Amino acid sequence: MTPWIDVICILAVFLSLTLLATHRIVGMIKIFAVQSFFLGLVPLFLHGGIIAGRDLAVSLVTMVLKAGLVPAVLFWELRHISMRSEVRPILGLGASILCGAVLIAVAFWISLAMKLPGKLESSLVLPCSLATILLGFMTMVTRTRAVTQVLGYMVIENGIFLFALSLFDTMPVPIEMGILLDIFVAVFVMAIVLNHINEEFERTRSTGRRPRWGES
Amino acid sequence: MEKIFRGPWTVPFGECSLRLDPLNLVFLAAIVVLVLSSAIYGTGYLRPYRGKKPLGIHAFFYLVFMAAEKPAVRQAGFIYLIASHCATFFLFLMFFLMAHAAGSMDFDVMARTDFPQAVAALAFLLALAGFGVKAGFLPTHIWLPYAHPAAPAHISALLSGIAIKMGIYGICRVLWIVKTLPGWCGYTLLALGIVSGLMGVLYALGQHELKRLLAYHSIENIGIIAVGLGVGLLGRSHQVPFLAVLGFGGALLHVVNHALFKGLLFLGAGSVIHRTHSGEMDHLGGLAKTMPWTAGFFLAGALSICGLPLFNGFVSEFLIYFGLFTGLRELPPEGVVACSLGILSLALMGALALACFSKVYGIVFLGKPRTDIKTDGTPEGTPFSMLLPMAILAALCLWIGLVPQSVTGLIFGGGTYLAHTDAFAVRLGTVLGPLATVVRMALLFLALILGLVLLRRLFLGTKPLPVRETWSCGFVAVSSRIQYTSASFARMIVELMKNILLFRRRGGQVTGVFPGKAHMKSSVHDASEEMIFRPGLALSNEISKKLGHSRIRYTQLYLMYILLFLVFLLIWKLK
Amino acid sequence: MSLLFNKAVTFLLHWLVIGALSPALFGVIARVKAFFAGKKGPSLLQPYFDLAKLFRKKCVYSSTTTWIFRASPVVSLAVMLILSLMVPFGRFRAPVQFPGDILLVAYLLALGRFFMILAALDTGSSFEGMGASREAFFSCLSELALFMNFITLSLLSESLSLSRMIGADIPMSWKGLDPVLLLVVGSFFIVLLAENCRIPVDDPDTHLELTMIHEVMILDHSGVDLGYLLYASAMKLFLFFAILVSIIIPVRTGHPAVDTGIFLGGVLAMAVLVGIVESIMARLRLNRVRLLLLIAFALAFFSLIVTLWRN
Amino acid sequence: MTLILLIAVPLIAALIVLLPAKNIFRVRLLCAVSLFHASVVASFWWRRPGPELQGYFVLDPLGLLLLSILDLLFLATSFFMIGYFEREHRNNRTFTACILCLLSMTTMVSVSYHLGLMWVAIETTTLFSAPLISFHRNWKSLEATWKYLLVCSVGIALALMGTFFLAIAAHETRTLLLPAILNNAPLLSTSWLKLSVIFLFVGYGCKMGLAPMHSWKPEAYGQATGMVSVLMAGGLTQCSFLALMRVSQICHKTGLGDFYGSILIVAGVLSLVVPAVFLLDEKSLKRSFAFSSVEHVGLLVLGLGMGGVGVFGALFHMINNALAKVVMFLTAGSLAQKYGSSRAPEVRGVIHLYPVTGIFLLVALLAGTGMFPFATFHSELLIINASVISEHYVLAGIIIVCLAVIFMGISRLVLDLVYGKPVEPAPAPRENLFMNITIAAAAALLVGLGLWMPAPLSGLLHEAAALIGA
Repeated sequence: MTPWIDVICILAVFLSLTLLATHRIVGMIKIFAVQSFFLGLVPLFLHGGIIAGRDLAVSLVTMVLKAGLVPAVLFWELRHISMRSEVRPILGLGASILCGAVLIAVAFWISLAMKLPGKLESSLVLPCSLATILLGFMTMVTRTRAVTQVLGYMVIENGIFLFALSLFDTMPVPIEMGILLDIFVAVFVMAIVLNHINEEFERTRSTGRRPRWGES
Repeated sequence: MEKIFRGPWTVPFGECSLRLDPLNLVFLAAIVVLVLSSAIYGTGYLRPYRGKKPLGIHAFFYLVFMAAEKPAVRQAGFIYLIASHCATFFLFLMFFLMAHAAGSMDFDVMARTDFPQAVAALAFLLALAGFGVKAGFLPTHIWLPYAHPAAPAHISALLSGIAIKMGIYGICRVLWIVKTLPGWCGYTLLALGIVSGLMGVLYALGQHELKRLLAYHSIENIGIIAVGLGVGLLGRSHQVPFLAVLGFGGALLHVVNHALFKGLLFLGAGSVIHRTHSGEMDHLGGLAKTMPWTAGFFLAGALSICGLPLFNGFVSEFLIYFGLFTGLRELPPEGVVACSLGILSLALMGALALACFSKVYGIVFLGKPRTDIKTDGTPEGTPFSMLLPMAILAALCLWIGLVPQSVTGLIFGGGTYLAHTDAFAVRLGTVLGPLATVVRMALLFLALILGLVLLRRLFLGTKPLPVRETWSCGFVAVSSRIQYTSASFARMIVELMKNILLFRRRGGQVTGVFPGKAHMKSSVHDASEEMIFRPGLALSNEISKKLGHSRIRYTQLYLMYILLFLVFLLIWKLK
Repeated sequence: MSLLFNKAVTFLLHWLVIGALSPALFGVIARVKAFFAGKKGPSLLQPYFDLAKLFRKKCVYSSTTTWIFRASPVVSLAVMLILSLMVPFGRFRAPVQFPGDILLVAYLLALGRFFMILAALDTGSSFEGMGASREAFFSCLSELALFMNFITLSLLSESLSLSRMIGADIPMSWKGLDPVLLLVVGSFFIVLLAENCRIPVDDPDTHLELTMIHEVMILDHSGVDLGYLLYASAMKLFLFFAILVSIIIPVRTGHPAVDTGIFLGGVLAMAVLVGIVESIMARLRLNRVRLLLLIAFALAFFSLIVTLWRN
Repeated sequence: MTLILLIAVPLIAALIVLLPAKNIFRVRLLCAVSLFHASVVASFWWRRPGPELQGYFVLDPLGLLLLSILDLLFLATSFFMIGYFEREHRNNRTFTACILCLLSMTTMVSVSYHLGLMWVAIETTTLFSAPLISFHRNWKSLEATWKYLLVCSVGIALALMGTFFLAIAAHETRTLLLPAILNNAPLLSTSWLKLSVIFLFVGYGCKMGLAPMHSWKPEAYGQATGMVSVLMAGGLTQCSFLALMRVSQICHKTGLGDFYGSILIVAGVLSLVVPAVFLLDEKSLKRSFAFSSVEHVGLLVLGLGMGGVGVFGALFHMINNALAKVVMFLTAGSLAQKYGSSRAPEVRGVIHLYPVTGIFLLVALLAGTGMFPFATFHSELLIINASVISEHYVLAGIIIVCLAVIFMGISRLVLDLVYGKPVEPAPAPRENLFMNITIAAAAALLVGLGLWMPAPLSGLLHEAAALIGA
């Protein structure tokens, strides 16, 4: 089943790059949801087509959380913010893709030296997850809106998730669940903080004092 | 001679032990005398201030700067704070360096170690940097003229007499521990001493405030001490033990002497300020009439600090000169050049110090009062508790000047200890003999003075002599304001050196046939303060302000730093 | 006991020589100057009469002065008397000589100067303050030149004692008319003129000029005090002449009378020389004096460089 | 069961705190819990508990050291809070609950012997500390919270990645339990381990506030109340330092000591240079103390990186750093409460209005910049000594210069605040006894450590240093 995983890996990187180059927030959330959905499929291909109950559970939890709940929270958040589109990214389209390409190259170059201990399904997992992480990072760096930064963070998490799947058998379940829970709570807390910021933002704007908040 | 006390105490570095050896004996002697006299003085001096803030405690922590009103004083204090902070760490770096090379943190073990040249040189430089700040070497001396005047007189005496000597003590200790110093160290120390001494006395000459002037003289005397140490070090590194003992001994004696006469001078200045509430020399004058005792003691201090015969300053300078002249004969050519420079600068320091103290004494104590000095009208006005310490110190100055044999044991003990040589191998007789003759000549001199006074009495008879006004060449409308002031007295020397001294003069131009009122202001500024430290501080402000403005607080930027660092590490470490 | 007695005798002998002969130098100089001016001039003994007159007079003191003012003539004279013990007078070797006596010489001179300056300031007169200031300034420069000469001499004679420096080894150094010694002599001569307030630097005959140095400082002294001061300055001149003569005329025949004669002749010649200089030169402007002293310093410096280079 | 109890009790208390109650009750409960916690931990100095939960929870000397430090911090904070909430009338439900959760989670960090579990605990501390920063609920504190959350989350994500890499490297052992990894050190794959070390370092370094990952610090500490800053600067950063020390343990066993050491030294030097540059023109007391915290964590990693005496120095510095932070941030907190600000133009001449606080400020300056007789001085010297011993002479020079510049920056500000011309503030609240006693006690402890090193402490430090291979 390795080819499927390879395809998903490449798809993940590609989607991250697209996300990096997209300017509309709604579009970015959608791309993220698609990426998460594909990643949710990975556990199903892990053991050569044999789908265990545990695989299915992980796959479902991932899809529900990442492809469903998180985008929903973000959309909900977006509804509270009047502006729907990114005002202006720090880097333009061309430069973003160029930087992204460089980061992908770095990720692959680093992976050259790394020899996986033979039990990983695909040799593309490490470079692709690294690239996804770096691209997510890049998204955070180049975007000026808080929501887009959360999105970037989620892309990083997706990269990590992709890699974590390769360790699926090594890690005991409680830890794994703790990790997933943590990530969810992180996003949740971020959402709450964002909400507070928003309220504060509206309040201060109604009093006429516009706060200096990055660019947003 | 050597005693060690060990305490049952663990500090984070090991245990705590105290020791007594010939070196700290010398410093202890100075400390005990000066602390005692200052304590007595303080009881009288602080009486009018009772109930106010205890400034003295502040002074001990040098925080006196910070409480000051003037921004310049605070800035100097700030510079000192920074410098001494650096100094502390330099010293510890030096200590660790030596400990690392010696394999132990015990001074005794270190002293037995033969350090590699590089370590020795580095330790020496660190010691100079570290202790130099405390001692007030140029160019890190700038805190000193602010700090010492700010404190009450007896504290100033302690600061000047003892606190800065701790820096000298530290250097001595390092010289003792590190036996294998390279040859250039002696030259460095000598050069540092020459520069500090000359600049110190030149700056002093340009001052108008009594205690500030005295503070600059501390820098000069530290310079003389450093010249002595440099000579000693030259002697040690060229294997001329006699020279080494002379240099170190002279320097140590000057440490003691300086504590005595500078203490005396500060106490005297304190009495003047106590009485007149002013330390501005150009406001004072004629105090010898109203405060005869203080004037007398101050004169003793002035004679001592100028290194004139009969007083202690001459003895220590004699030893250092003797060392330098000996160096002319026994050192290699570069040493001869260094010694010649040393002699010349000592001579110049002596002449300038003489000019400076004739100015101080003449302006403050002689002539007529330049302004209405508010005094309470009592004959002396200085309480006995303030006079007694001055008397003690003056007596000690005279004692060492007339009976130097009483301290040579102590001094040369310290000198041989520092020189790491055997006392018997040294031709001490060749210097003790002349010293004895000097003393005999001094006594003869006193006898001659007595004789001439008697002769004069014989000529003049006992009838009271006529007293008139000073003859002012026919000019009748004489006011006391017309007298020479401290600024005008020093003007010729200061103008000759104006490129070094940053001499500034404003106004003073008289124009027209019937000139109106004119105003003139002249002042001397510290070059290292004005040209190095203040601009440096301003520059650092400027830079950090620029950085502060360009400091963008965007999260994106924060994240980018992390990304860059991560990528940097990945590329650096995994290549 | 007899040693002490011997010592006392030599001391007294030295004092006798300097005490008896020094005032005559002023007489000689005055006569030379009179000769150049085409006048007859005072008697050679005139300074002795002046001194005698002054010693018979009472003093007048300013109400501003303190004991310092009274002490300074005494100190000055005492300093000169002590100094005279450390300078060889030709055949008469210095009764006191020890390594490092040059330091005592220099610092005793400084002591005398210190009291002179203080006495001047003590009067509260701005004229005297002016003189004091100049004295302090010029002595800085002349002391520098003096010490530089000492270093050179010390290097040449490998000694620390004045008697050795200008005594025994000098003849050796003169072989082939040593340029170093020439420089030293030149420099020392300028120092001599400055220290003794002779003409290009200072004019001892005027009292009322704003440009004078030493003489203005003793404006307020009178009677016995003035006598002491005059006597002291005569001795100072004699001592400087003695030192210079010892350097210039290194002839040692070993015959007491001849040696003494040569020495006294030398001192006399020096006095004549000073008289000639005073006759043919005008007093320099004040800021040129600085230059003159710096020339002395430069000469001494040059001689030191040459000496160091030879070593 | 004691370790689990230590983790559970504060959690239960946090639940109780969530019930409606008076502010003061919550603070008292917090005091009680931290007292209980501290006394249990104190008993560990005599008898250390055995492994619990199949070896997931073990208290080794490093953990005990951290746990003791944490207890000092929580004790100080909770006592300070008694004074603080006498005047602060905002509801402290979330606040105390979060602090209690923090206590629980930091305890878990110090006792967890499983690297994954440790990661979970550290991540949780981030989440619980975020609401603490935004206690004041104004625009700026929310902004600071946001930045803190974002940067630390990124860091924690990287640390997670590092943990995964470590798991790959340790695939032979099939577990991330520390003893298992250490015992099978030769089996670890070096190249994966290197990758893992880099990611772990950057990740936990973010949490620790090492330059260049420090940027959240001035924001967060500048906005948080003094007590929260204490917990974060003294507690949370040092929890991450424990993680770095665990990595160091592994690296030491696998011969990657130099590899890791060089990274630590680079970051340490950066963490000294950055505050040195930025402190010169800092006008806010809290922000400048935050930069000082960057400097101190820099010193910690420098000591760890240089090894030998440096490790001992770093461990000692952990205690001193925590105590200094107590003095610094609590003073800043009490000042901020009095003046409503901690910036230079608004606050001046403190010594004239509040002599005690003024003196505390000076003490904080001296303690924070490592002046004798405060123990920070000794630990800084130990670290410099370590650089001399390991013959990094240039490094020693850099450290000294940076320390001097930092001292210059902080002292300029503090002296301005203390001695400047006093401003007339709004009706002056009097000094608070609880607050002052807390600060004074911490300062006294710091001086005490500077003058006397108790034998048990020295023993523990040596034992702990031995674990890292010093």
